[in-house]
Parts: sequence; structure tokens; C-alpha cells
Amino acid sequence: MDILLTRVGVWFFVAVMAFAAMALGADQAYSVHMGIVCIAALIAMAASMNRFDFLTQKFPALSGAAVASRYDDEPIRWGAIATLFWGIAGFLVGLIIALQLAFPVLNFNLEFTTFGRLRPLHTSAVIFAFGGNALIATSFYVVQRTCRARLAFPGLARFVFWGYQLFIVLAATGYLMGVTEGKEYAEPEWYVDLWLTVVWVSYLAVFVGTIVKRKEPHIYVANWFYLSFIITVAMLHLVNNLSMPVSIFGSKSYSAFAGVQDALTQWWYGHNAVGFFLTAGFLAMMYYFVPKQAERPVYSYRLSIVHFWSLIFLYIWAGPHHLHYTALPDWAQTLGMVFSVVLWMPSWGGMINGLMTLNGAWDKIRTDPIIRMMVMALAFYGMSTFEGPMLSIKAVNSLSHYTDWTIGHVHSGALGWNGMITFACLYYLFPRLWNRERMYSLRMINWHFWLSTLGIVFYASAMWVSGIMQGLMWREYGADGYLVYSFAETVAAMFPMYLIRAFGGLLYLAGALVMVFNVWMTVAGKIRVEKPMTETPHNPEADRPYVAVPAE
Amino acid sequence: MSSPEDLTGPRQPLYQARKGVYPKAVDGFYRRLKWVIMAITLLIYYVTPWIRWDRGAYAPDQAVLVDLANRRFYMFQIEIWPHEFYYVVGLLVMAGIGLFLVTSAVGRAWCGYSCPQTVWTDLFQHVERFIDGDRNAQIRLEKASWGVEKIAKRFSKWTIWLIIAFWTGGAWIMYFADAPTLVRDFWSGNAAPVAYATVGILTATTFVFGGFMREQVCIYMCPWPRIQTAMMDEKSLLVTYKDWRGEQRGSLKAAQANPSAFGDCIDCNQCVAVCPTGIDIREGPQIGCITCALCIDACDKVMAQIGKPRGLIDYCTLDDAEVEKKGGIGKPVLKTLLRPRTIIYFGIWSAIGLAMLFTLGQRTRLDLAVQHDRNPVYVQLSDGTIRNNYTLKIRNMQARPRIVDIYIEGLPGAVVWTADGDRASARQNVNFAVDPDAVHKVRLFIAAPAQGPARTEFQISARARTGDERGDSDTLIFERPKEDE
Amino acid sequence: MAENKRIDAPTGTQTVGHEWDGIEELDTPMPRWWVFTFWVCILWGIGYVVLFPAIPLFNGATPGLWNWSSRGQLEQQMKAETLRRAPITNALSAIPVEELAGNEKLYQAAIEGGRAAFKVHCVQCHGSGAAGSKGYPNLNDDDWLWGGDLPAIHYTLTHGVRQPDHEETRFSQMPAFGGVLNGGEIDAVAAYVQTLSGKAKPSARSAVGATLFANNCASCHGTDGKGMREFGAPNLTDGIWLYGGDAASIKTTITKARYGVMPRWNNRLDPVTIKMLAAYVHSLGGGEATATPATATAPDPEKVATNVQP
Amino acid sequence: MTSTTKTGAFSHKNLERNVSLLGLCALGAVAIGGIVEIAPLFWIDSTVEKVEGVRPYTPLELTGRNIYIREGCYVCHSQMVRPFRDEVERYGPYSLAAESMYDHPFQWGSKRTGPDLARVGGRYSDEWHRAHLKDPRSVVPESIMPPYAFLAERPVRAGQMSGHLTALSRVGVPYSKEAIKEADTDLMAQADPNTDVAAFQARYPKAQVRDYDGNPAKVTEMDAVVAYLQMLGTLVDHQKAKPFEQPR
Repeated sequence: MDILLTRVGVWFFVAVMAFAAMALGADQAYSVHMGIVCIAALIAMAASMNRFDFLTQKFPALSGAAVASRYDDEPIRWGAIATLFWGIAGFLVGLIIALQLAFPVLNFNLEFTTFGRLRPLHTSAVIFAFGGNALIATSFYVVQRTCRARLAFPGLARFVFWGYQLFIVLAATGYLMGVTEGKEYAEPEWYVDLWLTVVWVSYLAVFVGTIVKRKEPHIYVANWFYLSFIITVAMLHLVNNLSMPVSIFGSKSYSAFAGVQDALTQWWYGHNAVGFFLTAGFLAMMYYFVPKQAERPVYSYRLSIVHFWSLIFLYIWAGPHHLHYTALPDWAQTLGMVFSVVLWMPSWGGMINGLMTLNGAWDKIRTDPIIRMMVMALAFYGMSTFEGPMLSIKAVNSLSHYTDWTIGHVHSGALGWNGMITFACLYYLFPRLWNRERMYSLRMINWHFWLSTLGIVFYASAMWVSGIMQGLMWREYGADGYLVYSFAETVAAMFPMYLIRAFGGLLYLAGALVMVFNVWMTVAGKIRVEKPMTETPHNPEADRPYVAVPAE
Repeated sequence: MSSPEDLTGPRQPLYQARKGVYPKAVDGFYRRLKWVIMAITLLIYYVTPWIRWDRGAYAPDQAVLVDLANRRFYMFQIEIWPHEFYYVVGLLVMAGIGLFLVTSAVGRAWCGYSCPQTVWTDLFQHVERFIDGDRNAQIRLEKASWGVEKIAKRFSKWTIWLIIAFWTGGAWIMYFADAPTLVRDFWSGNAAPVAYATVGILTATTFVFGGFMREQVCIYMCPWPRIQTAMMDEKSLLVTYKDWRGEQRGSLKAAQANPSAFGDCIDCNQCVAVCPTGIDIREGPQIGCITCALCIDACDKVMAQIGKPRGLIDYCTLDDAEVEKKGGIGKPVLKTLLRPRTIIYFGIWSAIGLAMLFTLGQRTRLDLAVQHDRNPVYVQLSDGTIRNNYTLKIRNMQARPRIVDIYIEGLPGAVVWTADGDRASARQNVNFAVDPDAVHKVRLFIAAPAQGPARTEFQISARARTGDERGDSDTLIFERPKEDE
Repeated sequence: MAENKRIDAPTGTQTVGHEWDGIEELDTPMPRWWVFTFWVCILWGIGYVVLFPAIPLFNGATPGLWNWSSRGQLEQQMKAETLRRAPITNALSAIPVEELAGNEKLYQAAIEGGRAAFKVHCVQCHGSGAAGSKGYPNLNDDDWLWGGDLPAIHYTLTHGVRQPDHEETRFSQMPAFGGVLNGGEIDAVAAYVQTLSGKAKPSARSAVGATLFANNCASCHGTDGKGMREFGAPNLTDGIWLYGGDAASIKTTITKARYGVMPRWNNRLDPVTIKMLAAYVHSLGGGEATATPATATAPDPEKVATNVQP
Repeated sequence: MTSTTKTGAFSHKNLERNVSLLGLCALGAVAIGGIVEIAPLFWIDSTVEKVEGVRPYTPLELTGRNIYIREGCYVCHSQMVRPFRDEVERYGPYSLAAESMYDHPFQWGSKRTGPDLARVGGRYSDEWHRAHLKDPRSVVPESIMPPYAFLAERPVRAGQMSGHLTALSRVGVPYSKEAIKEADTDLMAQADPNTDVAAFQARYPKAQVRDYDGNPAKVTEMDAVVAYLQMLGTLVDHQKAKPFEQPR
């Protein structure tokens, strides 16, 4: 009862403080945000007071209330849904801004819908909302099962999930209102950053707490990756977002660093958002779901040790390659390039371990659409971690930097690796979380696979060519020794490429929409009658019990 | 690893040495097909830069040239500027979809026949056989200690490999500069450092990839095998060991003693011996199989010797395998190839190709090329008349200087002049001298009364006064401001 | 633990002997090529670090054995390029602008150089094809406010138009007649001006305007309205209107006057580039032959002074 | 790296069995790179060149810069001329670290969907900037930039500039006490041609005073943005700065 009272009290206090801040807000965006926080705190208070789980009662099917499990899966179910929801939102905004580049009239002459405001919305929605929810949900799923323990601090776990959604809402609405710190991928303002810090520390507590509770002597490799991802992201977030607010009642703040120091701090953060959010975290997903779906042992334990430590040690150095030939001193650029190139093999260690895990189950690639997606994801992971070191070489970078080549590179990683592996994991998760026999339709997964793959082909080839073309046109000299193209001409030349890219994005979004339908029907408990494709059967009884038993 | 209860296991080597693969020579239909494809692909690669293509003095004479220094791409009569790079997107998308098409129809045929890694590895293996002898001799030599013979053979093998590798690297740079000049510069030490570096890197990679890495590239490094396996379906052709016919396998002797208990496979291991990636196809489909089909050749030969029908190992789809297992007969190859999926891929693929050909065809002009100034498309002069500007490129393909007359037809009241002349003396035609075998570029100003349709089609014709009387003409648009402006 | 190890059947490899939720790990050694390539990358990295600036110390960083720097590299490139361009640049620098059009080779070289410089410095106002827009003259046509032969264009480029900090700038100031003439009078003058270029037929009102024009405007625009280049007074009889030739625009011009400005480039660009820009603009189609001595187009300070209205 | 699995005294299972140890080692591994790369930037003197002319932003420029950030201009425009021949010829002298030494945050950018803006100051007229910001395609037909017509309608937020300058001075921007006190006055004054230029320019050398948005009635966000754009890259005399640029 005391705990309950404390909780209600804390939420009430938060609500009152937020309300006061709203009233005192120096700018409109800040007041809107505090209003959102106030409402969120009131909802949290009501939930603590009544133990009233509004969502569970209102949407029993969605929350999977009826599903019994020996693990605490409720936050994971919401996480899976949130992943999909934010994914669609992020892809849609991506498509819109892709079209804005081809048809600027689509900026609609409104300040809220210009490219400059929607682009951070797109990047944050896909990286932090789609990717972040996928990471939180899968990490909760994986850590429980590989530790054979229920989540530690169940209340805190729910706080992590809902707190993270609040972070997303504050960040997203902030971008639309023009609230930004102006540092890429770290755009949310100081108070949103503080909130995320609270959520992230809670996340670390839940994750580590569960590992401490484990009934296994050893920590599984997936959890090493999750752990390093959580710790490193905390470190990056804290350092890069150090800033001085103008007023505690206003949204604006100024970065603690300036100029060249700020630049390197930002790209140390930015590159490792890729390295630890989108690589280490997603490798953790790979390390659990690929062996599960393939029903094969992980290829090489040694490789996983060596590539884990070398990956996390080397990745952090690679940031300066975003600042080649800038005013950053040459020595730092050299270090950034050298470590990026050395990073090539550690990155590929993950690909080899994932792909070779399929040794002895290769036929599944043809018969199991989920495995097919995982394999494609790993193939794209391999390609982008080859392209990355290549682009970090100064000679290549001098051409590619500031062009669409970078955009193409990022998207072959994001659409191919992060997107595909997330889809595959979700397809694995949904039937298990809602205790269904299988997904509603396996053939639709296949369709999703093809739409995504074709989409990436169009996207990547358009951006690759566009980037190289742009880079060459900028430095095109006539025989007389003068620049040939004006900047405006290079923009005009991009048009066909921007169209092809948008078409690729449309295909990718279409694939995700097919997935939404498929998931919807699965959660609703339907199964499509169709010509069978095999899938790893889900047998809850076969889940091993808590106590470790010798493997057969 | 030092502590006894350490989970990392017994004293395993830290890393895994490559298991040697010593494929045996084989002859047969697929081997001969591979010879042909290897000859064609290598020929294309080595010879292309040496094909000349006369573009006159103002452009290089190399048929295929990626002129990075001047940012031009020449391919026979096609010349691409950086801003026309979108053709490359088309080519890339075509390559992507083309590989989808090939894969869904004939599986990993790309890997097995025409991938550079396969072609060069194959070439290197022939060198290896030439020096070291066939499979057994190679294994013996590998195990032998380093004596005079082994050193001599290794030295000569690696030397030949290096020569091929160097030649390969050398051919590559020929695509990027005028080949004869580059060869001279290269040997006299005057070529650009980047040329030497490129040759060095490509020599090294060819040498290492073809001589030592070989199948490891396919198994670990290359993304294409994963993508391809994901592209295939139950109707794609695969190299298949027909276990329903081959099992229970046993030695020829045992099988002859008890024919009813054994299948056609006499466990002679020829399919394993010839495999360039060192796999046993009888274990079913696997990532290591690049579908080079050499095991089919090997097995067919054995079947012929023991008097059994060919095709114990053969190209077969998964669907057909199911049918055949039940005693039926699979579909003919053509039917396997022609199905909705391949037809759709082919449709998309050829549509993109045709569209590109069409646009390429549209931009090709031989003698007279006129470009209308795009910005501004028209100029209003002070007396109200409208002027349009054009850039003419006249190519005199004869080896003598000529006077060329330029006429305009179909534009009432129009006069034409060049930058040398002026409007006051402008008439309906201009003329100028063009150097032999050269492109003459000239800016043409055409003025016409303001009254008239917004877009008027008219013709610019070029005709030489001497020599060949035939000229060339081009239909162009004269633009005027729209009525409402 | 050791007893949990087993041999995995499909691969023939031993497992590590542990298991999580059904996942086991094989004890496969790492691929040799992978370890080798990793080492090669590391060795390459060490080599690169030795050759290039890399290790931060207290007062700077190690310069590397090759003493390379990105800014030094640029300096070398620029030196090489200056050297390559030197013959043309020197010739252009030496030739007086009046004679440039007569030297075909130099003139062509100057046009090409000017085309590039134009794209960088001029397209923002005059448009990428030099077609201009309202308030920014079209340089393709044959109507010139300040003269269209090479020396005149060159002068305008060098000294700019209405640059307040510069003595030699092209300067004129049409009075804003909003305070001088009343609304009806302005209407009348506008009506008259429209008849000059044939845009409207003479009427009673334009006749009134004609008188007003003769008294107020003819001193600069000429009695025939054909303008005077020494004042930058535009020709009102032709079809080209910088700020629009419709009645409303003309009325606005008369009421408020227009003072378009152009930067002077002599403090931003070197003389050769300015010469090249002049040649390029001259080549666009409206360039006039150099008929009069260049000095004639330079503004006469006294005349400018008298033209300025209080 | 390989020694983690090989050495006799240490076995990787110690890490695998102890989550705190694993976490600490991971933190250690990821901390090293950042420390080695970032920290020296604060102590090596040549990192930021000693050149004359760089001054903190005026309140109006700062407001413009904040709008530039708010609208996400940095996602399409870089402010970093690299030391390449084509960039130096297209945009002007390459950017120095000193030129962004008061930039909180830096705006070097990562993509050039539009051209680099590091030296855009003084290149085009105020009118051009206004026309271009209101409707980019009216002056550059090929442009794909969104229109920002609303900037001309919206007055700048007055009354808060002292707070902004105080916050910046706390993170190291050398605003004088006077500058902080006069911040709100300076904000409005820079857009008013009738300002006492001497006192203002004593605080902010080389700052330009004029009506940037062509609307004398009010000081709008357009004033602020154009003022910011017109000062970009104009502070350093590059001929004088040359000796300080090398080596780094």
C-alpha cells in the first residue's frame, strides 16, 4: 500500500510540476510539451491508483491478455505493436520527403510540413521509434528466455516502454513545431533528453536486473550485445546532449560544445548511434532469432567473442570519417579512417556467424520466408559494412560526402539490414506472443519480402548513381579549366533519380502494409488457408523449463 | 582454454585452416559449355579496351572508355556525360532484375558459369593441373616436403598465376585511358601513380582470390549467394542428386551382387572429386554449391561406363523432384523456364532496356547536332522580335576542309546569324569552314517576328559545298512567348 | 559442463556445451582468411598512422612521415592549375578590353572562363541562362541600360551599379515622382509612355502626358523617349521592360522610381575574371561592336549630379 | 584482441558469468576511442586557428541562426567549404575551425541537397534572399527548396535575448556584460537603418545595420534570417589568416 501511495504521489507531483511549467512556458512549443507530459502523468497516476489497465480491458485481443506464459510478455506485445506502428509512420514520412525532393510543391507551403522539419521526424521515427521499440521489445523477450527468468522490476519495465513512447511523442511533435537542438539524430531538446535519460537508466536496470536473476551460469552472446548497446547509448546520449537551457521554462538550449569540438562530439555520437543502436543492438536480435528460426546452433563461439570485443572497441573510433576534409584536424581524420577500415572484419564476423548458423539448414531459405528475410538482412548487413569502410577512405569520401551516395549507403543498411531483420523477428514473435499456431499467411510474408527487396534495389541503385553523378558534376571541369555545372544544374539532374528512389520507397512501404494486414489477422486469431510453405512450428510445450538440463 | 573445465573446449586451433580442394579434371557437356563461356568472358575482358572506334580528333578513339579524368563514358557510339548518369541507374536496375530473372529460372547459373571469381578460379585451376598434375598428384605434392621438385613447381605455378593476375589488373586500367598510350606510359614509368596502384591491388586480389581464397569467397564473403538462395523457389533449376534413384548407394560389386537392394549410385565419389568447392552434392542443396554442373558431367560418365541412364545428378527443380520421387516425369526444361515469374521479370527487364535504347536512339545524331538553348528558351529583342539561340555541332567526317552552308526552312520571316556576324546583315543562311575530321561548334542566333504560334517546328539543314553533296538536317522548335504573357 | 558437449550431426563440429532456450553454440574455429584479413587491416592501419598525421600529443599531432596535410594538398593543386592557366591568364591580363573581341582565340577562352564564373557569381540574380527576371536585366537581349559593347559591360561589371561606397560606380537616380506629380498626372505620363512603345494608342490623356514627359522626363529619357545610356536611362520605346511594361507597373515606377543595384566586382574578383565575364555576357547575343571610345560610356560626374533630385 | 580467449591466466568465461564485469569491460572498451579522439581537441592549440575577426553573433544574427536551426536548414545545406579546388572555386576560401568557434551547435552539415552556405554572406542581395526564401522557384527554377514565406509575416520574439546571450556566455561565448544588457535593444536596432551604428559596432565589429526584409514597419524573422545569411563567412580576412592555417 505504501508503495502504491508513493507511486500515485510521485505521478501526481509530476503532473502538478508539468502543469506549472506549462503555465509558465516561455514559448508555445514548450507549453504544448508540458501539457502532454501533464496528461501522461495523470494517466500514469490513474493507472497506478486503480491498477486499471485501460488498454488491456479495452483491447484484450491486442494486449494478449488471455495469453498465459511463464514469462512476462505483456510489454513485449505492446512493444511489437509499437514497432510496427512507428515503422509505418516513419516509412510514410520518408516517402513524403522523398517526393518533396522531386516535387517541392508537396511542402504544402506550411511551416510544419517542410522538408527541414519532416526529415528529422523521418530519421528519428525509423531509428529511435521503429528501431528502438524493436530493440526494447526483443531485448525483453530474449533476456527472459536466455536467462530463464522473468523480467526484473515488472513495473519499471512497463515504465520503460510507456516512458519511451512519451519520449517519441515529445520528440516527434517537437520536430513539427521546430523544437530541435540542430544536431542530427540528437535533435530533441534538453528536457526530452533528460526524460530519455531517466527511461534509459530504468531500461538498464530492468535488463541487468533480469540477467542477475538468471538461472543460467553463462550470459548468452545476444545479451552481451544488448548490454553493450544499452551502456554505450547511455554514454553517447549523455555526452552529446550536454547543453545549456536558456530558461527552464523554455525549449531552447545551446550545446555545451562549439565548432570543431561540437562537430566531433556529434559525429562520435552519430556514428555510434549507427554502431551501437543499429549494429550491436540488431546483432543481438540476430544472435537469438536466427538460431531459433533455423533451429541450428550458432556457428562459432570463438568468432562471437573476438568479433564482439573488436567490434565494440573499434566502432567508437570511426566517428571522424563523417568529417573528412573539414576543419577537423587531419590527425583525427586519419584515426577515423584507419579504425573504420580495420572495423571491416569485426563487422563481417557478425555476418559470418549469422549466415553460417544456417549450415545444415540451407533448404530453409527456400521454404521458410522468415529465414529468407533474415538471410537477406545479413546479406545487406555484409554489403553495407563493406561499403562503409570503403566510403570512409578519404579519397572515396571526398567524392561521396555531401551527396546521395551516403543516403544510399545508409538506406541499404537501414532498409536491408535493420528493416528486414526486424520484420523477420516480428514475424517470429507475433504468433508466439499471441499463442497462435503461425502467422495468418506465410505467402504474404513472401510478398513482403519481394516488395522490400525490389524496393531496395530501386532505392539503392538510384541513390548510388545519383550520389556519384552529383559528386562528379560538382567537380566537373571543362577543357578550359573552369567548372562546368552550376549547382542548380546538378539539382535538376537529380530529378529522375529522386523519382526512382521514391518508387523504391513506395514498394518498401507497400511491403510493410502487407505486414500490418498479416499481423492484424494473426492477432485476431485467423489463419489463411493457402498452399503451404513450411515454417518452424511453434510449440509452447517445447519451451524448455527453467532448470537447465543437459542438452541431448 | 588452459583451464580444464573451460567451456571453450579441447585444444582447438584458434582459426580454421582452409581445407584444400583439389578438383579433378572432367570432360562433358557442361565442362565444354564452361570452356566456351570462359573463353568468351575472358576475351571480352581482355580485348575490349583495344577495340578502336573513330570519333574524330575531338574525342578519344577507344570503343569502350571510362574517361574519369574528363568525366566521359564512351561505349561505341554512345557517349555519356555525368549528367546523363541516369542511364547507369537503368543499367543497375537491369542488372539487379536480370539476376533475379536468371536466378529464378536457372538458379545460381551466374555463380557457376560467369562470375569473375568462378572464371578466374577455373583458369587458375587449369594452370595448377598443367604444372602439378591432376587431383591425386596435387594432393601428393601438397603433402610432400619442400624439395627441389615442389619448390620448382610451386614457383612456376605461382609465377604463371602472377602473370595472369598482372595481366588482369593491367587490362582493367586500359578501360580508363587510351590503351596503347597507357601501355607505353606504364612501361616507361610515366603513367599516373594511381594506375600502378590499381594494377598492384588488382594483381594481388586476383592472385589471392583465384589462387588461394577460391571457394571461400563464395561461401563467406560474397553477398550474392545469400541473396540468390533467397531468390529461388521450388521451380528454379538446381543441381540435384536424385537420391530416390541413387540410394541405397553401394559399391558396384555389392550392387551387382544384390541389384534390388541398391540404387544407381555406386559411391565412386567422382562427383566429390571434381567439385571446385569441395562439397558432396549428395548431401542435398547447400550454400557451397555454385551449380557449375561439373558433377553432372562426372556422374554421367560413370553412368555410361556402368550402363545406366545418365542424369543421376542433373538439373532439376524441387517441384520436379517431388514428381519424380513419386515415379512421374518432370516438366521439360522450356516449361520450367517459361512461367509467370520469369516472364514478369523478363517483361520488366526488357521494358527498362527498350526504354533506354529508345532514349539512346533519340539522342544519337551523326552529322549535325543542334541544341536549343534551354535557358532562356527565347529572348525578346528591343524591337519586339523574338530570338532563339541554338548550339550547332557539325561533324565533318571527311578528311578535308569543307565549307558548310546552314539553311533554315519553315520559319517565316526568320533571319539567322552567328556570333561572328550581327543581326543587321543576317539572312536566311550562314556558312563557315569546318576543319577536316573535326567537330565544329557554333552558336546560332535566329530571330523571327513575335507574331506566331508559341511553338513552331522548323528545320535546320547543313550541306557541304564540296565533296559529298548529301547533308543532314534536324527538326527543331522555335519558341515564342505564350499569348497570355 | 564438459558432458554437455556433443557433436553436431550436420556439421560434425563439437558444441561448446552450453545451451540457452534451445540455442547451442558450435566450437568452430574462426575462418583463417578472416583472421588473416583482420591482421592485414591492422598492419595497414599501423602503416597509415606512421605515414600520415595521426597521434595527438600535447602541442599538436604527429605529422606523419610523408608530411601530408589536406590544406597543403590543395595548395599544390592550385599552384599546378595556376601554372597551367598562366599563358591564357597572362594574355588576358595584358590585352586591353577594347581589343579582346578582335582576338578570336583569347575571346573564346575568355567566354568559356566567363561562362564558369557566371554560374558561380551571377546566376543568382541574372538566372542560370542570364535571362534575368523582374528587376534583373536579361543579358541575352539587345537592350542595354549602360551600353552593350565590351568596354561598357566591363565597366559595369568592374564598378557595379549604385554602389554607395564607390566613386566610380554607375549611378543615376530617377526622382520618385510620387511627391512631384499628382495621381492624374502620373496616369497621364504612364499613358504617354505606353504609346511610345506602341503598347497603347494615343489618347487625350496621353497627350497631356506628352507635355508632362517633355518637361520632367525628356532630360534623361530623351525627347523621343529612346533613353540615354550615360544616365542609365532606359529606352522607353522598345519592347523590353525591366520592371514590367503594363500600366500599373509603369505607374509604380514613376511614383516610386526604381533603384536596382549590382555589386561591383573589382573588390571580389580578379581583373582577368571580370574581363572573362564581360566577354561571356557580350557573347550571349546582344553584344554590340566597340564603336565609340570606351571613355564615352563612363558617367560624367557633373551630369549625374545635376540629375539627382532633391 | 585474440588474447582474450588465449592467455592462460584469463578466461573469457569470467566475463560471461559476471554481468558487472562484462558491463564494466564493455564500457571501458567503448570509452577509450572517444577519449583519445575528442579530448585533445580541447588542449591542442592549433585545433582552432588564431585568426582575427571572429566575433560572437549579434542578437539579430543569433535569432536568425536559431530560425535556421529550427527550420532544419542544416539537413540540406552544409557550412563547410572543404579544401578542394572545385569547392574553393565554387564557394570561396575553405572554412576554418575558427569561423565556427562560437557555433553552439556547429552547423557544418552532412548533405548538400542545396549548395554550401559557409560563404554565402554578401554574395546576393537582400532582395534576392527575400524573393528566394518566399518562393525559391521564382528566382531559381531548378530549386527544390521549400518556401518560407511565413518568415516575413512573423515578428521576432523580443524580450528574451539577454537570456539567450547569458546561456551562451555560460558555455564560453565571450559576450560582454554590456552586450548582454543591451541584447534586446540590439536585436531591434540592427534592422533599423537609423540606429546609432557606432555603439552597436563597437560591440559587434563589422556587423551590418539595415532593414533586411524591406519592411521598415516591423522586425521579422525574415530580417533575422537574412541578417544571419548575409554575415556567414564574412568575418575573417583570408589573406591575413593564411599564416595561421598550417600546420594543424
